Amino acid sequence: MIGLALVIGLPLLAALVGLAMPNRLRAAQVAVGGAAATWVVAVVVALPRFGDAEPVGGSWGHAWGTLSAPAVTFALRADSMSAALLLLAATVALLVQLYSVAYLADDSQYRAYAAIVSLFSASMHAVVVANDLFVLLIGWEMMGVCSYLLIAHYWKRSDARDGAAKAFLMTRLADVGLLVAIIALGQAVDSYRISDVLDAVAAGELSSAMITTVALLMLLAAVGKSAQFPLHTWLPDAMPGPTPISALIHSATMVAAGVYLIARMYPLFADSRSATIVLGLIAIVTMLIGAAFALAQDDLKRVLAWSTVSQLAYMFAALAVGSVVAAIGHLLAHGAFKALLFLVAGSVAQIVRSTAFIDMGGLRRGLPVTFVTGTIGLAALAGLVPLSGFFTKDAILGAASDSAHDGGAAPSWLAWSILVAGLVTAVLTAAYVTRTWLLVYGGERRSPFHAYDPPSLMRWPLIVLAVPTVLLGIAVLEPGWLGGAEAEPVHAWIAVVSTLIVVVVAGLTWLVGQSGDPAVRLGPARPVLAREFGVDAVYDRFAVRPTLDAADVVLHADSDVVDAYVRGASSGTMTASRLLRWAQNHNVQTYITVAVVGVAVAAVLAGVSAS
Amino acid sequence: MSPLTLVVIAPALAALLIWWQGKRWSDIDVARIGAAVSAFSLITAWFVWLTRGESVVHAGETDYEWIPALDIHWHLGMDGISYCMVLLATVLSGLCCLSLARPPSREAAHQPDRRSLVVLILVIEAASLGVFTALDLVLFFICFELALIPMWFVIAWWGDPHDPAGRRRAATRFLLFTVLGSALMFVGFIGVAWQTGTLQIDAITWRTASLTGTLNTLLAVAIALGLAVKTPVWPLHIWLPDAHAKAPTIGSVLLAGVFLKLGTYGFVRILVPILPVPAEKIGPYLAAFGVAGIVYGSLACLRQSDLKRLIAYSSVGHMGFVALGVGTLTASGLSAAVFISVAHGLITGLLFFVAGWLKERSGSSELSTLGSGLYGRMPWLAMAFAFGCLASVGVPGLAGFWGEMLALRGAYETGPAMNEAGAWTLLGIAAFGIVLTTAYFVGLMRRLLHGEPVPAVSVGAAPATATDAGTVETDTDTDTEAEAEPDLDREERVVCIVLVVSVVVLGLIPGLLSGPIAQAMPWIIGGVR
Amino acid sequence: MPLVWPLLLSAALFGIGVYGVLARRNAVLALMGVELMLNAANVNLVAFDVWFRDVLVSGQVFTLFTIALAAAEIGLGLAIVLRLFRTYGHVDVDRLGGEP
Amino acid sequence: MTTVEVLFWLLSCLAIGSAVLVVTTDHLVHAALWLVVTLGSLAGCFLLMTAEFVAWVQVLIYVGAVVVLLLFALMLTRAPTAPDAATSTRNQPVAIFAGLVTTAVLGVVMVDGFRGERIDVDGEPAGSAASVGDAIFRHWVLGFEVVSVVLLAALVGAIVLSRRSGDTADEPSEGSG
Amino acid sequence: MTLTGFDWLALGPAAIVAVAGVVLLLGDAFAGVRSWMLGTAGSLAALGGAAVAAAGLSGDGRETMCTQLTGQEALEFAEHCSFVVDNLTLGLWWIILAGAVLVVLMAAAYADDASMPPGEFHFLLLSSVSGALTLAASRDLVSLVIALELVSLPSIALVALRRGDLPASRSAWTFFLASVTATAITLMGVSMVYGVTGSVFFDGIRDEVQVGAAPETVLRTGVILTLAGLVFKIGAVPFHMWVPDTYAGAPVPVAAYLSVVSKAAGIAGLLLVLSKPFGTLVELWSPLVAVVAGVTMTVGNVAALRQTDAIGLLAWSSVAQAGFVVAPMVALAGDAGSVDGGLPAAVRYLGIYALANLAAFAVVALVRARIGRTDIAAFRGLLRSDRLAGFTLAAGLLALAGFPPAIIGLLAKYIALRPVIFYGDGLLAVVMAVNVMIGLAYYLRFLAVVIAPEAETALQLDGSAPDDAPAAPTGPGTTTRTATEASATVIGSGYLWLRAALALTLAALVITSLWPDLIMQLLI
Repeated sequence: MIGLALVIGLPLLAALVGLAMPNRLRAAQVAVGGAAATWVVAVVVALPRFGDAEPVGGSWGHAWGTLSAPAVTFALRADSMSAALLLLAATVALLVQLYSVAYLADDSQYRAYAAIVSLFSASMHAVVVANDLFVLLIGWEMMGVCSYLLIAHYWKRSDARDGAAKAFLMTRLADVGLLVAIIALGQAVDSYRISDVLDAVAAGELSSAMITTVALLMLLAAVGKSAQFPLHTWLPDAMPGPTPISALIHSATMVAAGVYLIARMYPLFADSRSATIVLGLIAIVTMLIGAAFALAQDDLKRVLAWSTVSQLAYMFAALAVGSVVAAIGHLLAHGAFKALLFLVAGSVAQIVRSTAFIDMGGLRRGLPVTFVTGTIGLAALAGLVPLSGFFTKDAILGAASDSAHDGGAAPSWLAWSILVAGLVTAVLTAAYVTRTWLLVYGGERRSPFHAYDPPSLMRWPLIVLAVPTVLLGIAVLEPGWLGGAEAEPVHAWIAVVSTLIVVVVAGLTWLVGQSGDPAVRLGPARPVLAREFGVDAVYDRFAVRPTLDAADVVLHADSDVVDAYVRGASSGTMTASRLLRWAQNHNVQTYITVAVVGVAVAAVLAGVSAS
Repeated sequence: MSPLTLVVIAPALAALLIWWQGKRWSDIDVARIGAAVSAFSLITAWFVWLTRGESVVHAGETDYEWIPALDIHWHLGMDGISYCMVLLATVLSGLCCLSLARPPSREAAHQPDRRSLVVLILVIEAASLGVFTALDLVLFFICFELALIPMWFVIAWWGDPHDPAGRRRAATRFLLFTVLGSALMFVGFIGVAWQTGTLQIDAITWRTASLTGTLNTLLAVAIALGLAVKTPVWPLHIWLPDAHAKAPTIGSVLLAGVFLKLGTYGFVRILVPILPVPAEKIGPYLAAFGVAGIVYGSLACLRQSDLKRLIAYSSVGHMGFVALGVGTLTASGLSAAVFISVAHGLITGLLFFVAGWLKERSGSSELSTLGSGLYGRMPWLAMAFAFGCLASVGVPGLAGFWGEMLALRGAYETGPAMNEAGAWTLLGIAAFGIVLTTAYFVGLMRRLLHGEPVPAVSVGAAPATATDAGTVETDTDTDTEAEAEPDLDREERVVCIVLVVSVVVLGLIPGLLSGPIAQAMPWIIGGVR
Repeated sequence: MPLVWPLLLSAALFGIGVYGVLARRNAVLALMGVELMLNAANVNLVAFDVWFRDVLVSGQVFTLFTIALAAAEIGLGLAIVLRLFRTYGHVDVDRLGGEP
Repeated sequence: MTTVEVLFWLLSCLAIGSAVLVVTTDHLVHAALWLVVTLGSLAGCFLLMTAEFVAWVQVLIYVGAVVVLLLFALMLTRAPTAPDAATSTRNQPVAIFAGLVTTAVLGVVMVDGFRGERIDVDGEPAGSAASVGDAIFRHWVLGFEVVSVVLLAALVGAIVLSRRSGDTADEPSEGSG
Repeated sequence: MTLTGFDWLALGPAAIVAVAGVVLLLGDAFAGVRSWMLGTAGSLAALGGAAVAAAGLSGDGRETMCTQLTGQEALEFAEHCSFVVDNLTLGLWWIILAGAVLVVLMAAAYADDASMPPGEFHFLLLSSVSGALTLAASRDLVSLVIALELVSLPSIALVALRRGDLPASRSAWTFFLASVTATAITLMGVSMVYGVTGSVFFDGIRDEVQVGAAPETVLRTGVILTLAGLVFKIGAVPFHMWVPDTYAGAPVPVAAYLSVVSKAAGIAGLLLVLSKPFGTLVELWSPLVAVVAGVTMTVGNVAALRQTDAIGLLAWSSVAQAGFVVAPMVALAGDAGSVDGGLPAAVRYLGIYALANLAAFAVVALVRARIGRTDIAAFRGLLRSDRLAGFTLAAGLLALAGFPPAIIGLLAKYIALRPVIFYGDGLLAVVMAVNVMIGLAYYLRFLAVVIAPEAETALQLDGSAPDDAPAAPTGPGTTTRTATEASATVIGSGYLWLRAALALTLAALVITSLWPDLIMQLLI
């Protein structure tokens, strides 16, 4: 329990202390030191959890007082799955902190930056080890806040401003679903403990309607966080943030939290077929459009962002066909190689002072580390044997085919379509990966720059991340590593097919790429894809505009309707006052007339009331 | 003299003393004294709360027959809810005094002396403390009214120096609105006292079973109207934006942090306990108006062009959550009302402090003239403001969250007042309101904090042209007009830190509030079916 | 003699007096209207008293007092009218609005 | 119809008629004189109602004192002895209405209330000087005292007010003796 | 008749005051001592003596001036008394005497004003006061009407008393004609009531009415007409229009007198008539009272909104306040005596109103005496330039508005509201609530000017501290006063008395705000 608390507390402490540091050097030391300490604790806590070990956990009783039962408690819990994510998050966080020290060497706001990163990793850890839904929610939304602040790190740039606002608003919209779901669960189960909730689900205490509602609400939250269709548009726009942030938050950890949430709450989805179907459909759509968009982008980071979207969709698909193991496995592998890719992109961007393909090319020579690690990362993303990406993707497709053959959580038609979509996505992935490699490393330099390998603080993280990128697949092969879940080794025919796809498509793209950008072969489809189907325009037209118009209406109503009554009342009173002044004409006979008439009327009324 | 009486009258006595001392004390000393007295009240109240006996509902209860002829008592008592409110009032008043403990800004130069301002703050504090602890209806009402006229002077004299007529109009409108409401409320009180034969709130709560029927519903409506004007519940909010826009910094803070809470407190602590059954009748309407206020306020903020008006409308939205919570008449909902009141007091207090300082520096609160890129121009002020915005959005982990959560939960529970369909519809709309709130705050930060550091176009600072674009960090441009737009000074930082810390602490350990609230809840909703 | 006769007489006098007070321009004439009203009341009082044969003779005593009061009022009233005349140079009730 | 009733009838008509003239005549002095007629005929009515003492007091004070005062006032205020064209204000229509309404209301109420009641004017006089004087000093001392104060105050007030603004107050109190 | 038959203790207060008045007049006339101070001192002594005499009386209803029937008649007819001193009477007496004392002190401002004859002034004042005292104790319609006249006629003379004060004569005329007309109407009503019930004594009338006096229409009409004169005295609708004109022209102390003592007399009469003889006709006059109260307070407040002159503002406010005094009378009928009844409520409200109103008028008198102006602008910054006056005025206005820190004023509103609500007249209660708001609007406007930080030079008079108060106006004050010399009276030896009045009212307001029970116990 203490360890679990520490993985949250240490980064938090680092954030506060770092903010108070006088200069950036001290701040850097605090940030890195905190991350390192956290990493050590995380390792100590996590390693014993693998295999069939019992989950540890505990709670600090009603430390939060009774907000009128059910009580909200500071409850933490770690099983093999959370242990795995803990390791991933802690590792990437540590590496990114290291990397950032050099990357933001001349940034006047480094202190705030480092502190927010620490705060972020605290939040992420909280989400991972939470056993109380509110602990999870707090971490969940604090991640969103940190993401918002970090995307807006270069707050002078308009694209950064807009991207940050968009990201925060979209995720927040989704998070409301989580909040409502938590409230509903709490009332139904009379506890906010995740373990209690899952037990209740297992014991069948919840009505199926309740389960479906809650599952869909949680799915909404996950879709928002993981930038799945239809809330997928914020992730690419979040790229103006510092590249290390993209590596940490927008590829490895935060966006993966959506997957983790569903995996954590999986029993809910297992019991709700409709939720599963929605999940599957979202996954299919997202993985296809994500890969397709990635194919048509002209910006390295944007390509990576779209590929993240479609890879996350893979994980959703795995969950849809009921294989938590495959989902988590791919999550870890993707975390590793996508973080690597972003860090590489960061190094490249520092060299060419841009992230647009148009400024790159020919980056093979002069920077071996960046080149090699980048290539490895791309290969893993494409799913090339024997890199991690291959195995995890294979596990997902295998789970899909299993479920397609002998039923499962998802109806077989869904499983089939997931399988097909997965293969198609594999094709697209191979294509854009190859294209990216060509545009970055292949060909000749398209802009004058001096190629060099980054300083060691930035170099080592690349090397370190390359290791799991290569080896993680093997680890995933070890059955039962995620506690009891039986992970069948490689599915022969799928492995063959997908490998074939990769090789063939890559080869074709290579050939096409010899004569310039392969994307031109997309023909008329390219601009459409580049514009990402104009989803944003649709949202603007049907969501943003109406809201602003309503705002205008309200503003006018406030002054022209509500306020009108007030003004009317006061002016009316003043008019009456003027009338009374006018009646006061200094002629006593008028006064007496009024009096006599008044008395007469009263007398008459009295007489009338008598008879 | 019982400690609780001391808590209430200490600020008043200090005000008298300061006033008699006249010019013998410097303005700054006077402000410090005010802060110290508030701290004293705070600590005393805390002490009273800690030393309360077990199973005591009203800590430090003191009951003295003040006016036997009218059966009016000097009857004070502090239950959990009063406790929370007392803390809030003392903290904010103290900070207001503290923020005056520095040489006056360019704006305040020609204004009436600050000594009187401190005196008024202390009077307002004493009055609100009286409201929060009174257990006699007439005593409650006296304190309720006592705070009004000082506030009128605060707004009408220390308000917006550029618009004397406007600030006077705003002050008068605020006053007349509130007075009309409170007079109606008084009618309701007397009606209740007539039936129960007593003015003592706790004694009335034992006889609520008989308070039913149309008459009492009307009385409840009268009381609710009075409190709704103060809270304010849509559509009775119309006085709020003007008052906030024209009020001085501390005026806005006290208005949002203390005055509005008089209304919410009245709902939870007076209306529900003494008229539970009629309250169930008007609950749904209250909740509906509250939710309408949430959406209305948020929408109004989306297109608001004046910073202080914007924050004022955001208060309308937050108070909508309070109304929703009260309307549900569930333990969660009522706790929510209290929790939101405190959190909103701290957070909006912070926002108004910062906005006010911004206005004092740039001479206007029009967003169009405030420029952009505050991060670059006044980093500390900008950070404090960003924190306030995020907290106000209701990010979990900060104080603002728990209240909204509880309000939604109260709606989900569908207490005695509402049916599921209605309650859940309100819940849905309110949840949507959260998103709208996020929308306008994000928009505000995007417009004000981010972007090129363009200084405000105002009387003081010469309009500087937007210099070097690009992502490269340069603090040079902010240094140039450092004297035109100084960042937070020492007192201002202290104020910010106190508020920020309390918001974070309450966000991470809500038990600090929810414990006392839970202590009071049984007798609050004892009469509710 | 029917009781109604004196009562009707007083009613008529009262009405005439009211008219006099309200319509006469000259202050003194307005005063005369008041006198008529007072006398109307007197007629009533006497009539009822005689009708009752009141042992306390309340009606007639009251009438006497009223006559005395009327005298006092007239005295004071005329003094005021005199002041008015000195101030304004006229005693027209409806022209006192302006400044002297 | 007894002679008393006939006389009362005639006197009533005379009183009302002259009262009308009082409030309508364009000649200010005539108005005062018509007022004498009204009050005098009222005294007669009192007499017929056997309220002798009241009748005499009426003649004495009203006809004797009040009217004289009024005439003095008319003189002092330079009232034109010739007919004055506009003796009534623009308020006249309202006044007529008010007067008629008042009369009507009172008359209707009275008739409705006391129809058929009769005053006994044949027995021993109800208001002989002896009986009234006795009543005053047995039952109505308070009123009597207060009235005396009222008269004193009114007289002093009248004197003070009618004093010319210039002169200093030398002997204000011939009324207070 | 036998003088020994009277209870001189009961008659004491009224008699003392009346006799003292005559003595002052004679002393002034013959002894030739034309000193205002003497008049002030004498009047204060007389009023003090009256208070002492009254304090000696317990409110257990001493009766005197009773009918002296003998023999057979004594057996047939019940004995009635014209002069009764009970708790109600005593409560009203306290208000009247206190008000008179303050008015006398205020009037001292005219000490060195040759055009204000001291002897006559005090004589008229005292005789009017004695009338008010008598009225509060009278228990038959004859005494009531005559006492009413005794209150009115001298005060009419007072209005126009100051020589060379031209506008005063018009005010006096307005006041006079309205007053006598009202009296005539009242007399008509009394005669009708007498015709129906055959008695003029309250007890007698009540007994007759209870057994169902006929004809009812005459009775009802009579009651309405009888109330007219009293309504005129308190300046309620429809007899309210003379109030502003008269107050504007009258000397400020006299205006204060009219708005407090003379109004108190009217209230006393109304309370007596409604509660005692016509108590059982409640269904007749209760709605009427409600309407009059509501309309009066509304008209008064609304008209006051646009006033720019302090006296005009106070005049209209006194109209509005009359409405508030009348309001609780709707509940007179039922448990008239009990704490929740309308009787004590009306008296207490009247007392508090009198205090607050006199405070305000005293300050107005001071300012007018100094600079001869009473427009609201003349009060700018009074609190800074003259603390005592500023505070007195502020306290008075707050009390009139019914707002803390003048708690007593708020309690007054509470006292007035309670019977109305207990009686169940919710509509009137709401009207009162609204009027509290309208009233605050203009009281606050005035208050803001008084407390305003920047003081007009016109008011930079004698040192702002009360201790050197008697000092004659110096410095800029004199310069500004030359402009308005005509209307400004010279302040001299009377100044101290005036400040004493201020201090008294202020102290009373403060003490009663902290310890309201004091006044509550005193007034019933």
